[in-house]
Amino acid sequence: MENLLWLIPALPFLGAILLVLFGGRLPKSLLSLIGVGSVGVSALVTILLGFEFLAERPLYYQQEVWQWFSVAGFTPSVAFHVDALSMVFIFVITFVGFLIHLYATAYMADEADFARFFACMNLFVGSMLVLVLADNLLLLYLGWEGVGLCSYLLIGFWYKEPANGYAARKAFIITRIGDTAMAIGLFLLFQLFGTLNIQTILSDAPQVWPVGAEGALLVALLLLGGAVGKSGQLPLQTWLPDAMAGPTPVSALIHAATMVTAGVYLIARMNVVFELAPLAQLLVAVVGAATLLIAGFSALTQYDLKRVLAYSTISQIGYMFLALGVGAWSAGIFHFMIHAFFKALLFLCAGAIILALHHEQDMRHMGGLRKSMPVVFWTFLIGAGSLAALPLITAGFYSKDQILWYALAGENGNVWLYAAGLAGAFVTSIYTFRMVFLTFYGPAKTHVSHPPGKLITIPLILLAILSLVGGFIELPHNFGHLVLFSELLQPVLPAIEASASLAANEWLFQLLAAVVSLGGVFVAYLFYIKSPYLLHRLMHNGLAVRLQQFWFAGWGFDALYDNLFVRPYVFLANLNKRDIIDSFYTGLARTAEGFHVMLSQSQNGVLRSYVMGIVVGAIMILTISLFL
Amino acid sequence: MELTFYIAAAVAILSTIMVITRYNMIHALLYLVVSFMAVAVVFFTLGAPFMAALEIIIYAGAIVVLIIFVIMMLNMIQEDVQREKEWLKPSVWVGPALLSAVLLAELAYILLGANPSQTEALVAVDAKLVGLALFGPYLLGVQLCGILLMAGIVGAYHLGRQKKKVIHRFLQERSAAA
Amino acid sequence: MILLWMIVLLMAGGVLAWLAKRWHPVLPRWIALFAILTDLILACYLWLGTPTAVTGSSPWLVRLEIPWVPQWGVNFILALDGLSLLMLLLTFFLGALAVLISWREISTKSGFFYFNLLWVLAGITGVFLTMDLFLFYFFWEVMLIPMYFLIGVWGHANRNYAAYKFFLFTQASGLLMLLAILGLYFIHGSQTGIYTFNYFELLETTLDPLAARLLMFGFLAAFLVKLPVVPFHSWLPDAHSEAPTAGSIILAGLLLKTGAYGLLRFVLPLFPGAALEFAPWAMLLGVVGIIYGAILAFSQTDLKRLVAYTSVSHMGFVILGVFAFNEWALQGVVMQMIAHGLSTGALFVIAGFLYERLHTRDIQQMGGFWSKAPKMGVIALIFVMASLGLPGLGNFIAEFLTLVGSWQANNWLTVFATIGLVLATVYSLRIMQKVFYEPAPTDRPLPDLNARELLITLPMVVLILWLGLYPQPILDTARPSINQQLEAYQEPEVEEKKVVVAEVPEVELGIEKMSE
Amino acid sequence: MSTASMEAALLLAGILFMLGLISVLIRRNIIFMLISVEIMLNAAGLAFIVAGTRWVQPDGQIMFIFILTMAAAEVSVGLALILQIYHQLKTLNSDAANIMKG
Repeated sequence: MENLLWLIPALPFLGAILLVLFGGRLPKSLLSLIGVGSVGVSALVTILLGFEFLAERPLYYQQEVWQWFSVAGFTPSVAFHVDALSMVFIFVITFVGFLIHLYATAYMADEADFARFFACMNLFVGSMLVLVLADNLLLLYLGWEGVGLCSYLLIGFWYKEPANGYAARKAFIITRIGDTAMAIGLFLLFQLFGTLNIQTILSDAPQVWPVGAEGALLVALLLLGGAVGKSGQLPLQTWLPDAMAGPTPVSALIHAATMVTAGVYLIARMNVVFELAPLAQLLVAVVGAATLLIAGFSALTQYDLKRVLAYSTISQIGYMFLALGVGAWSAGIFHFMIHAFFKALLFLCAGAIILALHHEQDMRHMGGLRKSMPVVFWTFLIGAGSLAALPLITAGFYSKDQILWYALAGENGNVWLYAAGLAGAFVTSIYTFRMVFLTFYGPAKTHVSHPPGKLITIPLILLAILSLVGGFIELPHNFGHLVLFSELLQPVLPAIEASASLAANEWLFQLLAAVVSLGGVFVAYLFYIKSPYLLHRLMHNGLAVRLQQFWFAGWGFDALYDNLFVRPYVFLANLNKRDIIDSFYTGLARTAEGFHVMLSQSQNGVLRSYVMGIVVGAIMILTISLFL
Repeated sequence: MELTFYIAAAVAILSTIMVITRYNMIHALLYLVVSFMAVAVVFFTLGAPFMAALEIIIYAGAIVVLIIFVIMMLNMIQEDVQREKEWLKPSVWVGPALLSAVLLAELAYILLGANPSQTEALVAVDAKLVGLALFGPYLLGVQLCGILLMAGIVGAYHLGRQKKKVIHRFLQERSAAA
Repeated sequence: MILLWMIVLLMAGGVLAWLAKRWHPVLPRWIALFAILTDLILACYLWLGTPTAVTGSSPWLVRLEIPWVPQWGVNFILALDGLSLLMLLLTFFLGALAVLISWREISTKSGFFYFNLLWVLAGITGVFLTMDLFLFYFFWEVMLIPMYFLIGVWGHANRNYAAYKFFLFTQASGLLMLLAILGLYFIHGSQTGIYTFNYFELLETTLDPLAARLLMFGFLAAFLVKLPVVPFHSWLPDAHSEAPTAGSIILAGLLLKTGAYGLLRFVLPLFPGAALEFAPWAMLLGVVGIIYGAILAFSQTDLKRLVAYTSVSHMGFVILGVFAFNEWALQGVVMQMIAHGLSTGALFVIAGFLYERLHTRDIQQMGGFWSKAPKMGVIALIFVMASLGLPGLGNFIAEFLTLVGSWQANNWLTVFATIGLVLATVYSLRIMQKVFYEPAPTDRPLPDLNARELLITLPMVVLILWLGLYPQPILDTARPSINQQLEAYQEPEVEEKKVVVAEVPEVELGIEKMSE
Repeated sequence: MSTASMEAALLLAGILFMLGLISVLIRRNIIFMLISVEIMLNAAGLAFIVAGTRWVQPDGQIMFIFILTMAAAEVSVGLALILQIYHQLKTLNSDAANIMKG
């Protein structure tokens, strides 16, 4: 089985190549078979591999496909390495990816550019698989950039709209900024370790660096730069809300299974380096905490259904960063998995709604869908409950509670991080249920014309089930104490110990989290169902309105970057369009031309002036020879 | 002899000045003849009688006559004299005259500043000697002179022909081709 | 002798193509294609027949030496090592493409066109092969004059200006190189009593620092202008944008590479001391070039001009790598030469296709071509991505190796060079955006690529992917000659290698142990 | 005759030459310019003769003969040219003959 490891990323690539080569000539049914089938088989291989992995419990499987190149001791290979961490990731990527593909065949059925869409989707999944399976950082970087490219192609899928192209470019360029930091980190790592093999670096790092070493800090910060770019964290988060320009399955793929979780993976993968640089790790936690708050508040104010979800993704990834930052590695990965389920679910539901309402994305024009789209309603409600971490029944509760607990009680945790997480949880449940109430309750405002078919509802139901039961594999120790997930990750990621003084009162904090979550739901209910006049009154308050606008614009980051970087760059570039250096050479040519004009005037055809020239010359020569 | 030389020199200079300041070409040419004759006298005083004879025959004779013929062919009239007058304004001639004066001054400086050569009696170089040299070591030069004169004649004949058309020959060819 | 035949074949083919125009109008292009393909086959034969390099053995594969003007010490020396072999392969490959791309584009004076094309290629081949400095200068000039005609006769509207500019820049800088060559010749002669232009003997010349510096600047002048490095780059956008497509391909793909080749072949081994002194400045120039070229490329509206400025940016990596003096960087430089030749060449090809269809190079008048010409879109996408250094394509290997190498030499400059990659993304995406995205400004039909055009572009796609995914054959071929060029710099190199070597076996052992 | 007058003779040659030169410079009439050239040639010949006399050699006189020959040829060709110019341009003004100016 482990010899088939290479098939997992190769199949989607193969699918993409087939679709590019023959996309124009095949019927749609065959195209979707290739597109979905390649990812499906890949998911099948992954699951079989996963079973074997769970049965055998090896440290890892490794397979070298070929040696990429070898220059003076720099010998990266195209080699795949799968351990528990990668296992979780490839499972999520292929399985959720497969469901999204399946859904997309229905969602994109009327699209003319069917082949291009599935080629890009397959490429996307393939790149992401390479990213998480790579055994060296250079191959990881290949997947990393490949993901960026695919996001560009898919966000700009409806390319005729200039705004979509803009969003696509923004996504690519901003993530590329992070990638550049990461590339510099790779140079540094190579200089220090003489290799980019991940396992070698991880095992050598403690010998090379003491805890808190400057080199480790630098490397960790540079890698964090890359992670922040891909995962849409502060300060490079601005591309993610705009990335909604793509078709909805793309958003689901970007937000749930691929791309944005790459940063989480990178930090978790390089955990040794981050442990050696406590300062960088703290920064990870702080970035996560700040991002989850900022994005949460922005989500509160959005009207576009997909934008709410986009901000919620940023916010949830912030939770993962927070978890990684406080050293609760497995909690972060656990939340990643659960998040992948419910976020994919939410996006696919949103897609079904948008499709049903003629590409209407504004929640103000929705409402009353509870009756007309019951399956979507119930699955969406499950997803929303998981996102809002409704206690006990949803998977999101177990994963988020774990993060909050370690943010306070973990070795690196402190009260501030906990407070931020808790506040974030409150905001999360408010905006989540605001979304639910606006969309499904109240009077119907747009007619449902396109009820979702089987291909759409089956993935929804599967994901909804996962969003409910997914949490039960890891239960708090005072409540069932099931640690299947963290045990699985044990060999890869360091465990975390909760501080003993707080452990006794853990139930208190769990209760607090549950109350906060339910409180959020209640607030949303109060404002949007029970007494909407409260909201009206609030909207007449000047401060609230200004705050609302500020949050709506994503805390002004876009405008800031626009004024700080984009405009000056474009201005400078346009200023120098004619190339100032060229004017030097042009000036040289002009001078020569000037001399030419001057001298050619002396050639006037008047014989006497020529003779005069001879005379003057003779005088000069004579004078020089006589007197000098 | 010395006195003869100086008088002849003075005549030569004066008549040359007259040549270059005349408006009427015929007048100028007459002064030119005088100038050539004066130079011929100088030649004689320098002990080159044969050359003096040649000077008179060829310069004062042949060449000047040739020029006169051409002037006659060109039908010079009073208007042309008038135009000469207009052309020859002080503003035109002061500059060149000054420059030439500078050149002359430098020449004089060289001549007078050089070491005075030892005094020697003048020995005439007669025609016989010249002839011997001319048809001895300079034979080739003489031949070349002959060719040159030949070329001059042919050239003068070719150029002096009156053509019917007075357009450029390229144009002519083109019109012929068309 | 095979080396001589390569050059002779091209030159004779050129003359024949010119003459053949009288007999039949399509004969010249067939003759040209045949001549170049024969050369390509010869070069491939040489490559495949190359024994795997053994460390320590001479890097020279084939050598030919015929006395030419013995009185002056001028010999007809042609020699081939891995580096020249790679360059020759690139030359003939792009040469064949240039013929194919001109198949329909060139209709006036086609005989003379192919004559010039083949002679440019002959000059380039000579430059890559000759190891006699006199002959090197000769071929350097042979390369120049037909190129002048290619631009000046078959170019676009502003061709005369561009052709003059190209000629003046390269000629003036070439003369400085001639001076330096003569200087080296006389210094060597006065030291040893043997007056010779033989490269191998001149390598032994000992120079005092001042002379070395002056001579190096003479050589640098020619190579930096040709490369081009930023203050001397301004001929390039004009020449590239005004030249016919085939001319642009040869300019970008090959002529620029002669500058890089010259740096590797002559500047590094001839003047090690002076080069070490100059290295920080050269690397700075490289970084300035990377960023400046990228910014300028971003603001252009003429597609070919835009691509031309990307060349300036990419060639910055070359000089950055050359003056880092280590194997990673130099391998990166060689890869960059090849990958850039392909990727930029392909972008010019696409610009040529668009010009053929639309009769404009202005990207403001393009847009939305993806739906009209999807094949062209995919191919353009691949090369745009190559140009921004997407992993998996040849340029990434080149740029990554170069930067890894230059990082060892200078951290900060490498950081700025890496930032250049972001700017590369900005301008590259602008190409895609303006040409293939956005609503179409006109309804004019745009035929997709036809069979001949696919025949041109698909091999380039395959090659750029091959370079990105399995570049080892190229790296292996280049390695012996790169080590040869680096011989003078080995002192600092040894230490670094020790560190690496000490680590490597450990790593490999670790892997084997674990996976069992 | 003493050497002092040798120098005087050379000076005379110089003065004549200068006068010819001035005339070339100031006259616009081509015929006058031709005449001036004759004066200059004559002056040059005079210088040769002085030199020949000074060294008691026939060479100076021979050079004078050559100059004479050349002058004759030159005048004949020159006059033919003047005739042509006059026929083409209807003037003797040398400044008018500037078709070939740069």
